[in-house]
Amino acid sequence: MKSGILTIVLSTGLFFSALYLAARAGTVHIPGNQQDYQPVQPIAYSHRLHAGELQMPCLYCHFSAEKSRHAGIPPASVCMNCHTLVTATFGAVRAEEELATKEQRKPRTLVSPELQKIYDALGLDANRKPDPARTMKPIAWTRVYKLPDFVYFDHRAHVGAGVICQTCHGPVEAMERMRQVPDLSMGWCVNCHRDATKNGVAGKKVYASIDCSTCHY
Amino acid sequence: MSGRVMVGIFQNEDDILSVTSEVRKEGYTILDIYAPYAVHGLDKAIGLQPSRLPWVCFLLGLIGATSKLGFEYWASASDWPLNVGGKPWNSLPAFVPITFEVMVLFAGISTVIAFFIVSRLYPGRRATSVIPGVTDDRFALVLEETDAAFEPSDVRRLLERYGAIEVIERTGESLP
Amino acid sequence: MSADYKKYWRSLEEYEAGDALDEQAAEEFADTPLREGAEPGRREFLLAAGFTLAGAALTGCGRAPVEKAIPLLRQPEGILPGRSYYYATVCGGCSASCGLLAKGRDGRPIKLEGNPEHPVSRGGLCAVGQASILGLYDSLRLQQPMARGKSASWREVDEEIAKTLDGIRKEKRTVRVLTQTVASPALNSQIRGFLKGFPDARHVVYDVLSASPILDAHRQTHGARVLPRYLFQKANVIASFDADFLGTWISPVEYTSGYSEARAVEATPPRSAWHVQFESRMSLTGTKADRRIKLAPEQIPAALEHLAVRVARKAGSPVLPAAGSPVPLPDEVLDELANRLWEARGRSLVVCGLPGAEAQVLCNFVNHLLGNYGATLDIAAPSYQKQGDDRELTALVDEINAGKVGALFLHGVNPVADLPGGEELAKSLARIPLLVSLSPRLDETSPLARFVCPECDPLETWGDAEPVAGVTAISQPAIRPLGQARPAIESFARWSGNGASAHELVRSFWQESVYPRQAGQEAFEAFWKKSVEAGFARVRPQPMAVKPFDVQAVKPMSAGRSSTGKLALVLYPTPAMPDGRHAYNPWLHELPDPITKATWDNYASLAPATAGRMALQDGDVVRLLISGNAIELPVLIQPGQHEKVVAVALAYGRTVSARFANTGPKWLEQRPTPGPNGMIGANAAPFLLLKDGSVRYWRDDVKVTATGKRRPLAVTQAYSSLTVPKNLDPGGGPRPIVQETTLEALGTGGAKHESEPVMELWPDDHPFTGHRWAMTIDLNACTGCSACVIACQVENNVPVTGRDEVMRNRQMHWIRIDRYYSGPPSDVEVAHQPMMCQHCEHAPCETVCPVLATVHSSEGLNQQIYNRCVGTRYCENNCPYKVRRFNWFEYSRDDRLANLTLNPDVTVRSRGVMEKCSFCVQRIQDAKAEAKLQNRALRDGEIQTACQQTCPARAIVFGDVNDPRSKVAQRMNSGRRYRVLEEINTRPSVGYLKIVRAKKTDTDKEGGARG
Amino acid sequence: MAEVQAVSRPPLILGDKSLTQITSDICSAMLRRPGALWWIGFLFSLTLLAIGATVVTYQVATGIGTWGLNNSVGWAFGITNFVFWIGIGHAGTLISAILFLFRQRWRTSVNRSAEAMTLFAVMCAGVFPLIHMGRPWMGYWIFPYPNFRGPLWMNFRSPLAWDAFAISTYFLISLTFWYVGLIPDLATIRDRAGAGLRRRLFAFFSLGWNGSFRTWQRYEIVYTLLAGLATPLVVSVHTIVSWDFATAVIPGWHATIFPPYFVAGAIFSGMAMVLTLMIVARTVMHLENYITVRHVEVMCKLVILNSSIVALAYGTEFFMAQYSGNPYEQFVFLNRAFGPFAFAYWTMVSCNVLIPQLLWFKRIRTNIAVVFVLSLLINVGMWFERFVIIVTSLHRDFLPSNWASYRPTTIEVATLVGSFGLFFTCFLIFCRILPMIAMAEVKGVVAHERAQRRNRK
Repeated sequence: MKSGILTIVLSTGLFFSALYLAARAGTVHIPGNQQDYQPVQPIAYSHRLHAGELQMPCLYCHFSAEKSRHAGIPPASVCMNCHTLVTATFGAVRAEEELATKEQRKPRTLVSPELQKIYDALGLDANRKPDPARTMKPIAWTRVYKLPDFVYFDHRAHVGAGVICQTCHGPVEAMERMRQVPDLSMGWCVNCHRDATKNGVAGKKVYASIDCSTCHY
Repeated sequence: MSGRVMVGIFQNEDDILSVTSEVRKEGYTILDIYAPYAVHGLDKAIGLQPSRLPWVCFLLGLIGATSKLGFEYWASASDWPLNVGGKPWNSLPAFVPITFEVMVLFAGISTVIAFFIVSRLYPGRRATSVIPGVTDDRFALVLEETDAAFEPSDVRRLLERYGAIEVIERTGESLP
Repeated sequence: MSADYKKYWRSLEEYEAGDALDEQAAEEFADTPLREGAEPGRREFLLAAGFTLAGAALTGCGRAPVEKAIPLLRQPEGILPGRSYYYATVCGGCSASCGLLAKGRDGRPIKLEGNPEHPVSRGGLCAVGQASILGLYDSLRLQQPMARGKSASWREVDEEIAKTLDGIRKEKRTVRVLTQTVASPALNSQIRGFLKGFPDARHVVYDVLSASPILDAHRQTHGARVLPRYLFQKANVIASFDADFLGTWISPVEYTSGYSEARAVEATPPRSAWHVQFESRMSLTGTKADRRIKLAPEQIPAALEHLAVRVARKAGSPVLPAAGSPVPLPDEVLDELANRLWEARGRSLVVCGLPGAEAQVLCNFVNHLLGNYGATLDIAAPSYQKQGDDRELTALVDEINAGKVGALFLHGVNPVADLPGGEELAKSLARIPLLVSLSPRLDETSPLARFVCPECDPLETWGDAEPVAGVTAISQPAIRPLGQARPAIESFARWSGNGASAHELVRSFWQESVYPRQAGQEAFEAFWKKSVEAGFARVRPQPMAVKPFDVQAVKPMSAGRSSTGKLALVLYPTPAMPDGRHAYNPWLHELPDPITKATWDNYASLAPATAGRMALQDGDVVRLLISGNAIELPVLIQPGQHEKVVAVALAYGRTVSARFANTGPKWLEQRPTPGPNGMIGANAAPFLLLKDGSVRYWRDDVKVTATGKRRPLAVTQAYSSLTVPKNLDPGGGPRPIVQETTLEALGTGGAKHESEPVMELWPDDHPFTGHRWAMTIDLNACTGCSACVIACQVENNVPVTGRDEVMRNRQMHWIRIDRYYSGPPSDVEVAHQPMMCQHCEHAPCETVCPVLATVHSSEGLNQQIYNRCVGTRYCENNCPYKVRRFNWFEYSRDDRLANLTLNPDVTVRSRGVMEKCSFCVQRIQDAKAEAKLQNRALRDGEIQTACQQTCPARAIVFGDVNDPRSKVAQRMNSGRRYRVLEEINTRPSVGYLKIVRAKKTDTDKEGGARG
Repeated sequence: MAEVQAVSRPPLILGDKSLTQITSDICSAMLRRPGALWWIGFLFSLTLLAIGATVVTYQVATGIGTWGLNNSVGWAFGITNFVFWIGIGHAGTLISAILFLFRQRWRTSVNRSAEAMTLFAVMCAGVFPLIHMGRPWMGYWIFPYPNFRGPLWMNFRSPLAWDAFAISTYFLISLTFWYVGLIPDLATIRDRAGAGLRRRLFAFFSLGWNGSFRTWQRYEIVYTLLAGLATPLVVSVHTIVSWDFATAVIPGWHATIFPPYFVAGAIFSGMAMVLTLMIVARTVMHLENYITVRHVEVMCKLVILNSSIVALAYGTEFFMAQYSGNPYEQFVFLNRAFGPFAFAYWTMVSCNVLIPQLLWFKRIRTNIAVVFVLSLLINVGMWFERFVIIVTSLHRDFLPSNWASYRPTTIEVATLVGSFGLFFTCFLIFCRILPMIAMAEVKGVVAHERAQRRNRK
């Protein structure tokens, strides 16, 4: 009779473990799967603001995506194209202007603490002019999308073929902080290639090879 | 199984064979016979139907083989056809060895599992031998005392005539 | 010091996982020259490098390691992370100064390729040139100047040198600069300027592989010390007297390219230059000769003299009525050669690599009689690739030994190791008051110097070159100096009181001296820019004071010493290690010698008969003794070598090779890479003879004694014949692996290839409808020089395995060159066959891989997927060509600086996976992506594999065989095309073009045409 | 007819044992405290196993380069050992399944041990394909399992993949077969053992077996079915192993004769190993009455048969090479006999063809000591057979430039030694904890013989 109880306990346990695993199947990652990785970045850069609200094209900053294998993280000099002038959020500037009019003084230049990090990195002084006394210090972003060393992904081939960035990177324009949307598994790549060959990309007929050496060499 | 049973214990293969035929001729219901080894001819004497386990074996082997062959074809020629050494997508001869192995594996394992199920053998099951000696050198014939026609003393005599070294009566609860 | 820049450069694209936390990484980067970034642009880019990823520690929780991406703060124009760029520059591997394209990626050069536009090297590059990139990333290169054996700053060193020089100037002591041939006119002029201020100063030039006799002979015959430019491409008959012009002689890449053109049997009109080689050992050039005549070293000059007499007779020249020495070979041979040369007057070429001006004068005489000057030899626009003067060297050595030199500057030379009498010289050098070495490494000589002022790697600095008159090249840096080494030109300028940078110096030299020679009308700025971009400029050659041939100079040879009957020692350079300056380079050490296939050693080569007589076998250590000098070397039996000769390679046994003590995987039964002396090989330079103003590369009367020791050689090819051993021979002749044909059989039309019957057992599910990559290799053009082996190694991140692994037959090269001998061992015919993955249509390897790690692509490639491989090695077993390479160990990637040569486009393979030739699929993919982006079809020739690109002989053609107009498709249709092991129906994608043997004119050679 | 023959033979089990005597003889062999001989053997085997485990750990940690393999010879010791052990295993299945189907009653004394031997041999064999991989930790890729790679399955055309399936199936079926055979005996021991852990364990594993005849009837059917499945299985396993070589293009491997040749060779070596083990076991475990000279003799006859088949295969190979007119093929066989590995070839021929001929003589067959020595020699010969096939074919194939030699490293030798350690350790433990002889089956045979004797009277 004892063994009978044991059997019941064990099988119940097994059943619930299976149930638990089945329920979590969607969220449990096999090792190496970094889906939903959303690290904190050294600068709280908002894609939602830039790509969403301001509707800046992706390729404005990630300009090497159509010319090189890597999309690249823009050099700080690209930020400075706008942020030489824009130093704080619109709201803050408006508030300061109102305050200044009220207090009848010249509005102060506001510098958002996040942008200050870029200026620091470039070694700029308070007037955002290069200061030889200050060292330039590159910004170490945390890489979100990362493929193993044995996989070669070529951005230019994809951008050239007309694949829009969101296909792989998800609704970046809605993300405050960058997040890895797909699981970046080989199956994800391969199935998209299959689909592209079958259905084309943006109405255009393409041939997306699924030969191994397309990505592995 | 709630009725009473009569157990005749024998020491000899020949005795159990002859007593079985005799008891069956007399019309008694043989509940079971316990033996230390598979006594040949006893199945006939006892009048057991041939087991259907060969069918299980055959069917599961067939299922194993066809599903494996189908899988191999699907995986190699349909799901992701890869050019392996210029061989055709459907390399049927090359699929045979694994198909065969899987067939044997399915057939073998499933037959044994089916055997365990129908014989109700499982780990931890309490052994319910009539006497411990049946796994050593004793043969036990278990008769069910079915109805009024069953006269224990007659049966006892019958059994003893065929060389039973001991005859015991029991309630069936302690039996499988 | 070295640690500093290592840290900096580590944070390039090839990040090292698990290394330093992100803060550290950021700090490291902050500490780079980026902050100096005054002038943005390419230079800044070179300082800072591109897309930067720094590894970081595991964050735990099963997540992959956090990886940092550090972009540039300011991005230079035109340079993108992940995109290669090319700068034209000049090869610093030897004084031949071939044109280079340095392929850069993310701020660092990763590969050198021949510059196809370059008029001298024409796109080829030799093994040494290919390997020289490792010199840049040599972690044992000196980072800082040294004073009296201790690190010092440039300021201290410069001040002290200036002070000492002042004293010398006042005391009117002698100042000498000893260099190898300085290819750079700017540096030459700088040295001249530096020496101008001293009363007794001279620039002495010598070459380890001396061409001094040729220059001397031209002084006698043409009144000017010039080295002719040899135009092999124009020759129809070539006679070489011990000149290994395809392997190591003067400018092998240029000559190989010309030679290949002269023997292009399918060109229109077809060319098939007839080549006779007189030599005593088996040289690379000898292996290609149509007629190879084996003579003892002292007999070769006699043969030349006899030829001269015959040619003179034909020309009706009375100068040379009879030869002094007896003729060492049958008359018919020389008669035939003389006839052929005479018939090809003006289209023939006689070259001579013999020591002593006497023989060279005769060679000039023959060329003169044949009217070759101005046709196949150019002395109006001569070569500057060798300028050494052995007479001056002799004088300098005497001066040094006599203690007369006050100051000696050494640049590019290592006299203690390279010259005979090195030990004595070392003692004398140590006594020189001011000895300054510019050596980038601590070799045998530089530790003796009071100051070591390391010069930069050629890839780090501005420079120039004029390999042949009229072709001036600019060498531009591909990276900022990694340490604090300083270009030689800057050093000499500094010591002359000029603080300009190398860039300024070279530029101003060009403005003053090169620009005026150019023909165009453009301004200097435009000329300079154009030249930098192209890598070279064609200008007017400097006028040469060449006089007409002076017949008076021709004299009968002084009676050569008659053969002593004893063994002669021949000292020679190998194509892999021609010069001890490269002894730091593991790639070159591991490169199998093109002929012996030995690696990681030099050895005493003996003819089979000689070895048999002395009861010596491969690997028996012998002692070579000449007048008190002795070295011990293992024996290597070399078929085709003269019986009276022991041949030993120079440039080995260098102290810099002691670094290889830790090369190779570490495990229980590992054997060390260096020899018993702690170095690679033994130095044979003490056997050289500096006599009569010339370096003699052979010595008679060497005593060879067996020591009873053994040192088996690391040879990559154990069996050298296509005929199996006699006792195991089932009959049927040699295996048809290398096929040959004759000129006659080939006819004139260039026969078309007959298509083979195709047999199919099963439905053909795999039509190759798009591209179909294929390769052809012209065995007739291939000289076996092995440049492709190194090119492939650099391109594809092939590791160095060390000597022990090679001995165990585990070398990793993706392309190997099989060398087969045929005929009797005394007089063998040689065939070279590059062998790499054949990308078979019916690949036996693919069928047997259980995990689909090797499958066929839709474009006909046999793909090897490293990350899928579990390492069963079944594919390797089933490969009939045995071209697969297995990572038996985690082959060392410890040297993080050397790791910067790693090609970021090719996976670095880990332990336990198979690898092999991929047809440079990374280049295919890159070209395809580029073409797609530009919305055009791929062009034929756009994709060049690394081996093809570097091949000086243009033996390799790669392309799309489905495109009927492609070169590869045309070559596949050649009547010479065959495939190796066609009969087992593997259907390789590599087609070989048969060797074309000239028609046999005599019967003493065995082994007729096959196939 | 068969009856008459059987009667005229000496009994299979000596000593006219009663059923209960059989039980106690066999049980006491395992219940007794082990003797010194057992301990010596066990400690020795354990040492070998420890050596093997150490070198395998070292090899996996350092790289397969610690084996003497090279670019031309990609397989040598490891795969030789693998084929050798698989071959050993085959005799066990032959005895338990094929002879069962042929109703060879003598098998009952040896089948349990032979089956155990099969299992342990397959375990030893299975280690090698795994550790010979460059990346053994990725070894599971050899099976098709759902994955996130597309999904990417596996190459069903590769003989190595067939191997993986064949060996796992073989192991599982052998294990099942062996276990099913054990159940009645486990129950016997359970009923003899007092309370305590032993009884609990045997009770657990005997699945509540009570000797019911209904179960016995199904049991017999299942046993016959398993025997029927195992018979083609055992043939298929070595056939597939031989396809590792036969489907390759390498001369010396690429031969259609391989499947029968390998199967015969496997049974040959396996029988030799059974002989070795049985002779040791009957002495060490005092089971002379159960494993009699007659058993040894019968097995010797099988050895001669298989030796002859193997000899025929050796000859055929040479003939086919000669007859093919293929110079590569011809060369390989000349190279085998007279090349650098001639010593291995002639060892193989001597041990496998010449020496077994002695067994034609009854005096030799019945001399246990001589048979023991012969069985060891045959094992050596059969090991060399695989070595010869693998190494001599690889080391000199098509392109002479690839020709290379092969020398085992100490690591490889120690791994082979370690596999013997694993095998004997397992076997000695098996001798101690499980009934070495199938009691239920022996009882059946004894009862049968007794009945025949009675009938004769």
